[in-house]
Amino acid sequence: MSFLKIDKINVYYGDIQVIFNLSLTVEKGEVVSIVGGNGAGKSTLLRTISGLLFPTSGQISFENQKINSKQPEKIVDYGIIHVPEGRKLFSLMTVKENLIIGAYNKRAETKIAETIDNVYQLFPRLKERENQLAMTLSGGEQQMAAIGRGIMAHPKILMLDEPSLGLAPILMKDIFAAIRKIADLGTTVLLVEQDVKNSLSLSDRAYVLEHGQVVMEGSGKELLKNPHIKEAYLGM
Amino acid sequence: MIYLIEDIINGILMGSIYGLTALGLTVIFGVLKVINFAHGSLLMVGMYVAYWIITATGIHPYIALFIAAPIMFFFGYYLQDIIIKPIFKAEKNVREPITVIIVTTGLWYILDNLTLLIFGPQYRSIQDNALKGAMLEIGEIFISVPKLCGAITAVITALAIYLFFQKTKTGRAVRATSIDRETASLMGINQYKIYNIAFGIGTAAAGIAAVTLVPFYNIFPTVGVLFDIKGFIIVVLGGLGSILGAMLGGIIIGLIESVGPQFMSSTWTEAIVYGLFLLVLFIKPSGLFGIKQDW
Amino acid sequence: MNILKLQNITMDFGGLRAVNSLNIIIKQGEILALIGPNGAGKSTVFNCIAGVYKPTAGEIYFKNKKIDRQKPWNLCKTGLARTFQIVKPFTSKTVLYNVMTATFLKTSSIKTAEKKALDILQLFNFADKKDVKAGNLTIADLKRLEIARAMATEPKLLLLDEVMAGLRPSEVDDMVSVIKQVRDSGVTIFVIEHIMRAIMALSDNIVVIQFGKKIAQGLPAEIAKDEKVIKAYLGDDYELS
Amino acid sequence: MIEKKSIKFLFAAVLAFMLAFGISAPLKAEDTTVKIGNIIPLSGPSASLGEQGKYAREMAVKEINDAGGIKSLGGAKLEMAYADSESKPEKGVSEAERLINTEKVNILTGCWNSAVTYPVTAVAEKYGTPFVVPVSVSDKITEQGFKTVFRIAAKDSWWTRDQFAFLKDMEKEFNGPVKKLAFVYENGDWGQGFAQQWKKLAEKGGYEVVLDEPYPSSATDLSPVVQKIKRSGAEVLMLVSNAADAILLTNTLADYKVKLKAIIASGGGHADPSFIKATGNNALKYFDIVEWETDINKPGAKEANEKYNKLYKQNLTGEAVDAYLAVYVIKDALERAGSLEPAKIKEALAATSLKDGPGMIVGYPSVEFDETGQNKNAALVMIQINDIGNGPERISVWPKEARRKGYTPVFPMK
Amino acid sequence: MTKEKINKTALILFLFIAFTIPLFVRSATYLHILILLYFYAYLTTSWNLVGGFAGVLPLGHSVFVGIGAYTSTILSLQYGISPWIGMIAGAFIALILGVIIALPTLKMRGAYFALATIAFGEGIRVMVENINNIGPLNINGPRGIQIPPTNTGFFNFMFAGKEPYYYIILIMLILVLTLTFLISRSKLGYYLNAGGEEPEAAMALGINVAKARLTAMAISSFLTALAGTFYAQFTLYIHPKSVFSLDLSFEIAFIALIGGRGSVAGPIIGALLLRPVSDLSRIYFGSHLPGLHLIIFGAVLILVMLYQPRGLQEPLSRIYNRIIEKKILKTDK
Repeated sequence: MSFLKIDKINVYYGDIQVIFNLSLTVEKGEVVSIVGGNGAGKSTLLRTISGLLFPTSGQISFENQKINSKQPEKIVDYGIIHVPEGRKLFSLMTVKENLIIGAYNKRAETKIAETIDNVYQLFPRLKERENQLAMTLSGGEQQMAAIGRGIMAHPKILMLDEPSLGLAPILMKDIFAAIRKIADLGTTVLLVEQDVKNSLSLSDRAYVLEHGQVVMEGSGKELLKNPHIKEAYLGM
Repeated sequence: MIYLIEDIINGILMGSIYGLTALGLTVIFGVLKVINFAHGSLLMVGMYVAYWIITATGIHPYIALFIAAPIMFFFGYYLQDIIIKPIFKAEKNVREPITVIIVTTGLWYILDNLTLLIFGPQYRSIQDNALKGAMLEIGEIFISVPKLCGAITAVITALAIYLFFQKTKTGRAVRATSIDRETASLMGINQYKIYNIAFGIGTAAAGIAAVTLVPFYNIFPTVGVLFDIKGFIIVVLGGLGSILGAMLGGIIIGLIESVGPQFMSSTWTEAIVYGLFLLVLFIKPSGLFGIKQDW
Repeated sequence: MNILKLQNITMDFGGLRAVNSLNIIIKQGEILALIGPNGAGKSTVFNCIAGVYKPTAGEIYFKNKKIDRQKPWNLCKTGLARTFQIVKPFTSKTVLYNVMTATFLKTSSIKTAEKKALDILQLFNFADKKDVKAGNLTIADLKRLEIARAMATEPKLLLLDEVMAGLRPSEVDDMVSVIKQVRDSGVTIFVIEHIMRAIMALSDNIVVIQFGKKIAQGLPAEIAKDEKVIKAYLGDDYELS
Repeated sequence: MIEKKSIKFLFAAVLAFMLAFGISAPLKAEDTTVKIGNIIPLSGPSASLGEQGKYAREMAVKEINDAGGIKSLGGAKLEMAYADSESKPEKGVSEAERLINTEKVNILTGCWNSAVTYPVTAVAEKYGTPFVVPVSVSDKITEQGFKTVFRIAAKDSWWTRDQFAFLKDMEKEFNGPVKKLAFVYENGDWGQGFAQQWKKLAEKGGYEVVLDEPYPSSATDLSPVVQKIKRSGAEVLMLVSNAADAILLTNTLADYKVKLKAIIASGGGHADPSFIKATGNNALKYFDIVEWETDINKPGAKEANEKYNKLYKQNLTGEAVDAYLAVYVIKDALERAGSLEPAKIKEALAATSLKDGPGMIVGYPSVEFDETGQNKNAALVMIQINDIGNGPERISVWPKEARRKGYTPVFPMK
Repeated sequence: MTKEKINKTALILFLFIAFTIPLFVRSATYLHILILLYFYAYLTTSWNLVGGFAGVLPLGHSVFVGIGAYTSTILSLQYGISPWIGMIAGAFIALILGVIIALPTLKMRGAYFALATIAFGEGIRVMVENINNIGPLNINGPRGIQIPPTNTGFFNFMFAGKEPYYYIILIMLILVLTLTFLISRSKLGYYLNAGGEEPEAAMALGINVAKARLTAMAISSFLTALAGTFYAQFTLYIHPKSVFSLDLSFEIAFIALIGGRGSVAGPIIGALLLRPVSDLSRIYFGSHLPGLHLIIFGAVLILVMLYQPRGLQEPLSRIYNRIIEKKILKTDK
């Protein structure tokens, strides 16, 4: 059985169907990318896994337990941590508080001090800014804080939604390097990205989404060479 | 001059107590984003709870506080859980569900009149309490001891709630939920439980305010109404959701009420309070200490 | 003739510079597309033109009149209409009601408004759904409604904000023809879009921005080959094949 | 699905609710009953006073019915129809309309709050229903030229007149001249009415008014007002208060150790049974003007109070006694009218000269109405709250002939 | 038969019933209750222009009732001007006040707007309670004003029986309903609704949302004040605590929210439910179990909001349509 298994789910936003009969799997220890243009349903997929949306049919299971249609706070208890698009830091709280609140769940809260050190090692910049309000951080720092907050939860699987969004290339590189590091330390990563090159090159496997359906899948390297990717993006 | 000092002291003391009565309102608004029109009624319930504890056991009012506050916490906790939560679930995507205003107003009618039905319309006050009528006399200046104790309690309570929000795990979760409830749930925070807790804290604050009032105030079923509108004005003046704002808003009102009558008829101070309220609202709609947010 | 001219537009949010002295010119009757990766500042540009934001620096001219301090409703009255990326229909009302709300810009008579609205709906092959509540429409229909509503204000320039997002391929094709039809009726179109296939099919001219700066401009075919553009989209190190 | 269910539920609930009312439709008045409509505040801020009035009426009605009802009407029983005004004029008017038109009451009585009684007089006049007002002191109630209104209690000009007469007497009796007066009153119809009279009387009596202060009844802190009293240098303080503010004001005056020669209150809140309980020793030496007091020297008064106390766990108050008396006045008029014709009842009421009977436990010899419908004999009693060994109690002190034996008023207070 | 025809027939039937009620309901009490029901439906309909169509929550509308009531009463008592004329004068004063209140407050959102309107309402009540005279006008401060019930007649807007009042308020209600119906079908109605549902989209369509709301507020305060005069002439006694009261403002808003904001029928449905609940429960329980009637009122508010948070108008019209389609139109299909 797979670590995370999504089986033929259909998801609606109100009356609008966004995901069509979608299936995919993530194995333990893998880095899996989901790439695709805007509106392809990538974020919706993550939101469905983390319980913010419920599929109307199909099943999501994690470590052989059915997890779909459970409240988001329950999903966190399973060890599935979602770092949402646009960082969504708690703007009026300090960086450190944001990190601490990441460790709200029972598994993580006993190890706060230790994990926070790890996060600071990964992103030394956060250490410098720990007492600043999150709203005063730059875009790159906010992204670091958001990922750091995800790590604080001791995820079994970390789901990142567009971590490179709006970042300058130089910062983007830092972020991707950090993601690689997180994966190397043993956390399974499910990455939703627009930046095909960076995400595919650090992923073990990847899925290409179009219109709420998987149109391609394969290893990161394979897909990187696939000309269809460029077509999907540039429409040629 | 000495009169002015006396009035200012009284204004600050009574104002702090007003701040305390409004504290729960601001906490509940800050987290749930609803105006709790039943807040005055919760204060009234708190006064009855304190009254019965003190008259039944004969203990010092401020010891009763440690019994009344937890009772009120659970009262608020389950009130939100049973009556208000279903509305939140039904109106998930509405930031400020107007329906909750109606529900809390319904609660107000129910609580006030249930009390009337059960306990009758009599006015009660606790005769044998250690604080009744105690006055501190410094030269020509009189300071009411129960008000002083109330003001100190108000400051301690505000500080305690502030520290709870700043320093504890649950407090941080409450703040996180108030900033962004969806992302908070991604941290593993059950927002509805947080709402219960916030409502519980708000109610407990009303309970504490009630305990500080009973040594010198009378208790009757509609007593909450007297504090209701005042509470709204205080929290908007100070900034909805701000603890410091509630305390300072309370003190401003206390000062107007205390100093104003020396220059005019005391019925006019009410009008001044409304005038100031509107003025602040126009100049700085988020209140004196509110954070500018798109409510 | 230029219908819209952006001159050194800069927009700061706090410390963040979302748009950095951008110059764009739109000629009467053309379809100009503004593209760029997520977060490049497209929506900000859009909102500056539409009067939602006041640019930190620079000027915007519409039909040679300076408009960068105008209120959205006044812009609309001068002939500049827009759609929203996240559609904003009046959900509790019917399609016809939605469109009529817009036709009232040019008339006060309910009869004329209704007639005009029906004409617009006819034009967009939408008449059969005129009595459907907007809340019950599919996303494709909502996007179409969004355009129909904007067109009902009889604009000279139409700003389209990602009208294809969330559509299926066949629906994208329909939308492309709808937009072409709009252009053929004499309306200039400024469009932000992600779906490249549509952009390539539609645009007369494309402007590409990244980090708020223009990195390329040209015909669709030129843009598709532009190295900078491909890199901007697919990542810096994407090997061009 | 859920929606359907909830709609059904809602409908069932509403329907059940409506049905419940429909079925329990108004009772038909039997031929042998006289229906009396009572409008009183049973909820809202004056609920406490409404309750006293209701108890007193219940007691009187039971006594009369047990004694055989109205004999001239073949032993007709009195039947009370109560209505809650919530102290709101508009509710009072609605209820009056209902009592007269639907309940078909023969006589109307109430409403305690002058602000409610006043508009209700117009309703009663319109339908020609006799309206017996036990207590509502506003002068204007009987000064509209209405022929249906009969008031038992004194009107506010009499209250204020007696307050000043009392003050003059006290000055003489104890040789303690008073110069400076302070008026503090609730900012409503009642308080404003008193204050207007006070000002005139003070001018006439040669007093200096050092403070004229209305305050909102809903005040949560009265210490600013108390400070003003203290600083005004007043010797005598005259008050009109509702219950909650009377209690608060009394306690605050004590807290600030305000030294006055006398405090003269005007019933209402100061006469509320909860007042002494809630103020304790702080209310000692207060003077309060009321229609009646438990220690009155009148046969039957003590017994009536004991009976009332046993039934309702509180003492009779002026408000309660007037309500009690009102029922007996009505009974008397009915006996003489021998008919339920409104005109006959009004005629009988106008000719009232009630001198004895269980209801006549008031201080004056008889109830007689003048041409405006005002009980011309209505007299008032000044009491002083004091502790003479049995805890704080209300002791009659004025007029002198009503003074409790062996008690000397304390004047000045300190 | 078409649906439109059925609707028309139903409407005519309703009107017929409404106009003939006084012929068979002889009890003045029930007429009184009905008059107040119409009065509240009228107020709520006027409120609905702002609170419903424009999508904000004003909680201070009693101010306009008070202005209307006081203006016409003072003019008629002190200057002998017919209340009918005073009614119009009061409405214009209310209109000006409405605009003054609206200018700063309409920019506020949600809770702030609601609280600001409460403060305006209460502030004006406090002022009226503290002012005995404005120049030559005697407003009698906290003591209220009684209108002597002596000069009955149409010119004096005063009648001995209930029936004239019944027809006046019924006609006023029909007129205001027609007016809101027309407004809801006019440019202003479309603009208000657009601004209420999606202000951003509305602005992009050339709608000056603030201006539309201001217009609505002006009309609403004008209409509300007219009812104030009716109230004064009907109860013949006005008092700051009755016509300027928060309770009145709340009740207007409740009726609208329970019935369904922003629909023409909502206020009628809300008044049909809440007024009887409030009156009948007070009549039946008020004397034995003090306060129980308000408990019932509170419970009804909570129950409706729990089960139908958007008000009763939606499910009821759905049921109505279903009945018509299934029961009456089935032969046609």
